[in-house]
Amino acid sequence: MTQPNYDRTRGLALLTMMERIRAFERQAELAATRDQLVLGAIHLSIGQEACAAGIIAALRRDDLLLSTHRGHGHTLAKGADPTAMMEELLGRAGGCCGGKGGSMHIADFGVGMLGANGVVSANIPIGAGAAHGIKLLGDDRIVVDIFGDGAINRGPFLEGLNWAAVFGLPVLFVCEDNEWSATTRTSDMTAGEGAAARAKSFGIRTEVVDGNDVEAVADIARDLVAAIRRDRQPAFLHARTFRQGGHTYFDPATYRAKEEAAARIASDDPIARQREILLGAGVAEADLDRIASDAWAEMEAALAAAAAAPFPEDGSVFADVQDIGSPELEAY
Amino acid sequence: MTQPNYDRTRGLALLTMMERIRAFERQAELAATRDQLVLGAIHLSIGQEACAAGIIAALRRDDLLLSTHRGHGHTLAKGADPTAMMEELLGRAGGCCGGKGGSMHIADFGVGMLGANGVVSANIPIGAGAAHGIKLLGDDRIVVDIFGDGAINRGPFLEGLNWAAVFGLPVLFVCEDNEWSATTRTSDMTAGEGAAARAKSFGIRTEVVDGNDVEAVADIARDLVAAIRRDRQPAFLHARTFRQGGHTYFDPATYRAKEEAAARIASDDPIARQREILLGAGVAEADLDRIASDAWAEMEAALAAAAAAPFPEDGSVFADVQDIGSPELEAY
Amino acid sequence: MGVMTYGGAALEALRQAMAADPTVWCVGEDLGRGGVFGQYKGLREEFGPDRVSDAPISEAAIMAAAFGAAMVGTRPVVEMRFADFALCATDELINQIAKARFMFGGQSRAPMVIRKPMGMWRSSAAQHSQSLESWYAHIPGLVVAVPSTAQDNFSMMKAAIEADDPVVYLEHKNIWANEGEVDQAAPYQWGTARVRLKGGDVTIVSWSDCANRAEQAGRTLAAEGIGAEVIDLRSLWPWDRTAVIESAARTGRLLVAHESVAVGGFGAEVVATVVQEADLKARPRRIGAPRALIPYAPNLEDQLRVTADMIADAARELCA
Amino acid sequence: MGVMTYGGAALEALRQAMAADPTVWCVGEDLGRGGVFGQYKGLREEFGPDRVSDAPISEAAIMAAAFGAAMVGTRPVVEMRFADFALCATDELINQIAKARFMFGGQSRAPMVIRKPMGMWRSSAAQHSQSLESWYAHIPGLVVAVPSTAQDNFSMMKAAIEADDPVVYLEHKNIWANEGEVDQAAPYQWGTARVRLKGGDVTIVSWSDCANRAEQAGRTLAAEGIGAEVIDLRSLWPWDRTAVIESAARTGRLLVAHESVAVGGFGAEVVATVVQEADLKARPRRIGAPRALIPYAPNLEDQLRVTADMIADAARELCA
Ligand SMILES: Cc1ncc(C[n+]2csc(CCOP(=O)(O)OP(=O)(O)O)c2C)c(N)n1
Ligand SMILES: Cc1ncc(C[n+]2csc(CCOP(=O)(O)OP(=O)(O)O)c2C)c(N)n1
Ligand SMILES: [Mg+2]
Ligand SMILES: [Mg+2]
Repeated sequence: MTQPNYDRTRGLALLTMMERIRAFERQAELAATRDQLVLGAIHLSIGQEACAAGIIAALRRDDLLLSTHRGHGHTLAKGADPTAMMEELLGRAGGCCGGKGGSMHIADFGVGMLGANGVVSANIPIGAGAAHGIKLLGDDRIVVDIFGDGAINRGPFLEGLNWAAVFGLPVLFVCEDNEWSATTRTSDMTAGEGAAARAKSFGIRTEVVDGNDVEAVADIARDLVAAIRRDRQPAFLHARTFRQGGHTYFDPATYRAKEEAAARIASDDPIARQREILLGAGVAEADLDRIASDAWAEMEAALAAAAAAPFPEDGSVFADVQDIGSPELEAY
Repeated sequence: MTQPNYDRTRGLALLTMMERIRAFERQAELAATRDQLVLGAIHLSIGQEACAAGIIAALRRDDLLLSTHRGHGHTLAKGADPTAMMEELLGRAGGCCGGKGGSMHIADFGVGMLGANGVVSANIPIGAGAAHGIKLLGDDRIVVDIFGDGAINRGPFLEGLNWAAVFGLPVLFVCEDNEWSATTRTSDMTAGEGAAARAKSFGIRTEVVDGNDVEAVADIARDLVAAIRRDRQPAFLHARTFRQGGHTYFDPATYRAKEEAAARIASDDPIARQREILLGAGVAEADLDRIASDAWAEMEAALAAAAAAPFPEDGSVFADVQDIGSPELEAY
Repeated sequence: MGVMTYGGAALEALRQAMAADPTVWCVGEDLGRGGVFGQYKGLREEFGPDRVSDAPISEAAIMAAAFGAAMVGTRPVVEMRFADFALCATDELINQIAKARFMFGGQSRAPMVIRKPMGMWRSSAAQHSQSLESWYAHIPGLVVAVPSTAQDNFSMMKAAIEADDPVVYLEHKNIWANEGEVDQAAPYQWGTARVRLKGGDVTIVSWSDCANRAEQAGRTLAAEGIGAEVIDLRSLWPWDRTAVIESAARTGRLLVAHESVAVGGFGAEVVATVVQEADLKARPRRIGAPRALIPYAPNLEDQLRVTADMIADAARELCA
Repeated sequence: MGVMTYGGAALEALRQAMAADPTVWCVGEDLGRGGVFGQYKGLREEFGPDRVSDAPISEAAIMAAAFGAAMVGTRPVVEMRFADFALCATDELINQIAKARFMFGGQSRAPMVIRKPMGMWRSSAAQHSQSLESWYAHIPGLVVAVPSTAQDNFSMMKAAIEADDPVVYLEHKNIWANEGEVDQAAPYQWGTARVRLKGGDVTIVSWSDCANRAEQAGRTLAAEGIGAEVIDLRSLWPWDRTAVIESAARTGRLLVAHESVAVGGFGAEVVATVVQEADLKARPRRIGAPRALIPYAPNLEDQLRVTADMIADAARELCA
């Protein structure tokens, strides 16, 4: 039962982005497990695609985004090229960071994606600072600053939110709450009512959303982004979702009952839910399947291209360290 | 107009402690300005004596206390010897830290005072940790952890409060809010409703008190300390007070209108207020004056003794660095 | 005696210490499930959740709270997960823990073991690969342990837990699975090096995993007739100045090798100390990483690695 | 030309840079009232509160927010108040700012000046006195400035603001009021030392306030007929290896003096580099603080001070 004025075009676009993210993640997983082409840790966002797709749909291309170790989906949604992303995961020269960052530091400044971060919570005040820079420069961009539920227990959460509110900065903080902090249930280590209650204590406008309902995420994100762009004040979104897999691709998640995840996947998968909505709105199943298969083909091609791509030149390890002072000292 | 069952003995004890603290601070100031015997910075708690006196009156001697750079009053209230404290300010061998810490690191473990701290906010999670230790050891002591209003903008505030609540630790956090962060009005740099609102967001029992009403502070502290000792859960007290002087003894506080401080001192001095209460309860003015003059004489003697005391032995600079590995290397 | 892994040896030492002393406890993220590298496996089952405590993702609070608990008489073992994340708790370690005993005039102690797994490990990139042992060696109040073998990770962990000083305990992430004989009764004395190989031609000083590569280089050199004395410092504060100076004075040639950045690395301290105390036949050499950041791509990562071959080459040059 | 104080020179350089480039701004606690040491005096009046921004007591956020603002094209000057408090922002400086450009493959820059007043100053005790310049010299991605004179605090501040790299800018708290002639047009090139005195008998290398003491020692020695070449490094990364090696090779004697702890100090790097490149007539010497914590009592504080007399004595011994 969809609303009468349901926007099918948007609904399909949101599904498409989620399918692309999931396909990217599955291909990344294959690259790691089947192909053994990824040495470092990768953190997949399977089950959390609605946050990336819904929130970033509300942004302009020149708006800015910061993310975490689990940042593939956000980066793709912001407009990064999946082949360059996959090359980055495989440590290739054509990777969006030249193969130097890998999964945990994926970034594409060309589309406003200012980087994933390997240090939990660190991007929160950095994102506030990007918004501070925008304020000083006087333009009308905004920043979206995404982090996990575990990140609200580190100091930068407090310092970053306080900063944004004190200086009146155009930043949307998003807590993408997948219930887990690596192998620990976040609720066991979090006092009080969590992200939203803490955000409110800074006097910041705060909303909570079903983060697996991509339409709801897109709606609230649109409102918040519009308000931020207009009022130049921060806002906070607590999006509740669920991490379907392990913490890293090689984590079998034996610490939680298999049934728990299975039940959540069966009842609350954001892609399945959006497919239902679109079917209800009269979209043909075949069209939906085609979106999935196109996404799969796209990401399969991205992986194939990345696997065939060259590694960086050895000497590039000395590039982009700094301008002043040579990183390479012959003496050693 | 005092209540019929007003406890005069307690009222006098609270006044006495406040007078002793003020006299100590004034003598410390003289030591610095008149006598030029204090080289380092000292931060006086003049005007804030009710917090120290009222809160610490609720503690047992074996309870623990942590404080900040503005910690003389707390240390004295916990039972430290004023001569040893004054010697510490003057860097003498008999100082409570052997002359090695000075004003900002004043400590007397013998009376449960685990140290002032030169890093704003740092004592918050350390105090939670002391309570964590008590929990592991299984005894019934509690910890009081005092910090300023400026400290709520650093990460350790969040991390320490979350920690105490998650682990269920017997600690009373006290934000002694004197409205100033050095030369900056704290309200200008603090988002939202401040200390109490933030504390509540961790699900911690939180009370607000007129921190210049020593009886009110003592009452609420007694309740909170009893609850903590019984329930082994943290609590939070936001005590509103006012810094009558500059940030350090050499800060003339030219950044605020002289009238502002003068008006507050005239209308809201904790010692004057407590004298009014005691006069209302029928205590003779001469008795109150004697408390003040005794305190003054005590602290004058403390300063005189400290000024005559010897400096530490030079070699003591190598003591208490660590057991393993000599701090003194002849080679250099 | 018995064979243990490097990781397993420290686990066993910790287990024994916890069994013997009820004030020893561990705290860090995910410890209840054994820790990210299995360093705490089985301890929660044996000692319960209070003594093998999970923690919020709050490195600063983990460090500070453990310190507070140490001040009241417990003996915490603190897990920082990756040495890099320990930087989130720098004020706590440097301004608080290292200084407390001194600045409070001896009134407090901080008997803590602060575990910071360090070093390069399979494309972990710039934020998960650092080796900053020279930082800690520079800080008064801290003991710095850099074990390289299963034996030492047993004996040094035991000694670290027994110590009344804060010990920065740097295990290398790349060698958890390395196996070795462990004599649980073997004594360990802080600041004593282990001579991995004896030799009369050149002194090679190293520590942490690089000491394993130095030993390998030494064996290669021995086969060529070059006698390398390979010294594994094991701890950087205190460090075995006597053994190193004596050996370098005897061989007349000194090479120091470490994985961390050469500029400002502890290798400089070793060289500077030796040349102040002994005359050498050849100019001393250091090998360390260039002053570059640690990249993700495996081939780039290899550009920064100090290998056994590099050590052997430098030693050959020194002896030529 | 004109006489300026050490503190005033940096203030004037900053003022000129702010007047010339609207993207330059400052942020830190209490800056609106001029900063704790008056380093920002008058700037708020001239440039307004957005460009001379107060901050909450949140060193981590000051560092991180300035970094975020740098990534989008502004040029922040970050005030940490005391170098010790900067440790509250270590992850931000080391894991984020120093690494961002590299780990993002050159996509970002962090043109920042990070001011950390350091050093011993009138009984400031253990948490307000540290000198950790060797830490920063060890970190790829960072430039490290240690100016010692009004002239250099002018020219180097100017260069630091113009640099596209993050510059850790370490002013010494004890010499804000020192006066000196400043030629505002004098060029400054990173990694070039200043020869404070020329001499042929011994090379004395130093930096920060200790360079002033080294110069004083050099003058005393000159009066005794000992020619000390006193080299003030001015920056530790990059540092002027060429000047130091050339001088030490010429005099054959090397002494390095710094206020910070000798063990693991940058003096070790200087000595180790020189002995790798040059043959000396005498064993090189380092002077630095013992590996002890900084106390409050003035007489104890003096026990850790490196003085001109100590430098002169060591030089005499070297030349004996
Ligand atoms: C400061 C810091 N501490 C620990 C880690 C190790 N770590 C990586 S991801 C993670 C869990 C993060 O949980 P959350 O913030 O909820 O993000 P999620 O992984 O669920 O997306 C941890 C503890 C880290 N990267 N940084
Ligand atoms: C981490 C840190 N940053 C800055 C300082 C410098 N500083 C000392 S006291 C102070 C103001 C603290 O304000 P508040 O917490 O309200 O305590 P109060 O001085 O008012 O007692 C500042 C900024 C410090 N000591 N530690
Ligand atoms: Mg999570
Ligand atoms: Mg205050």
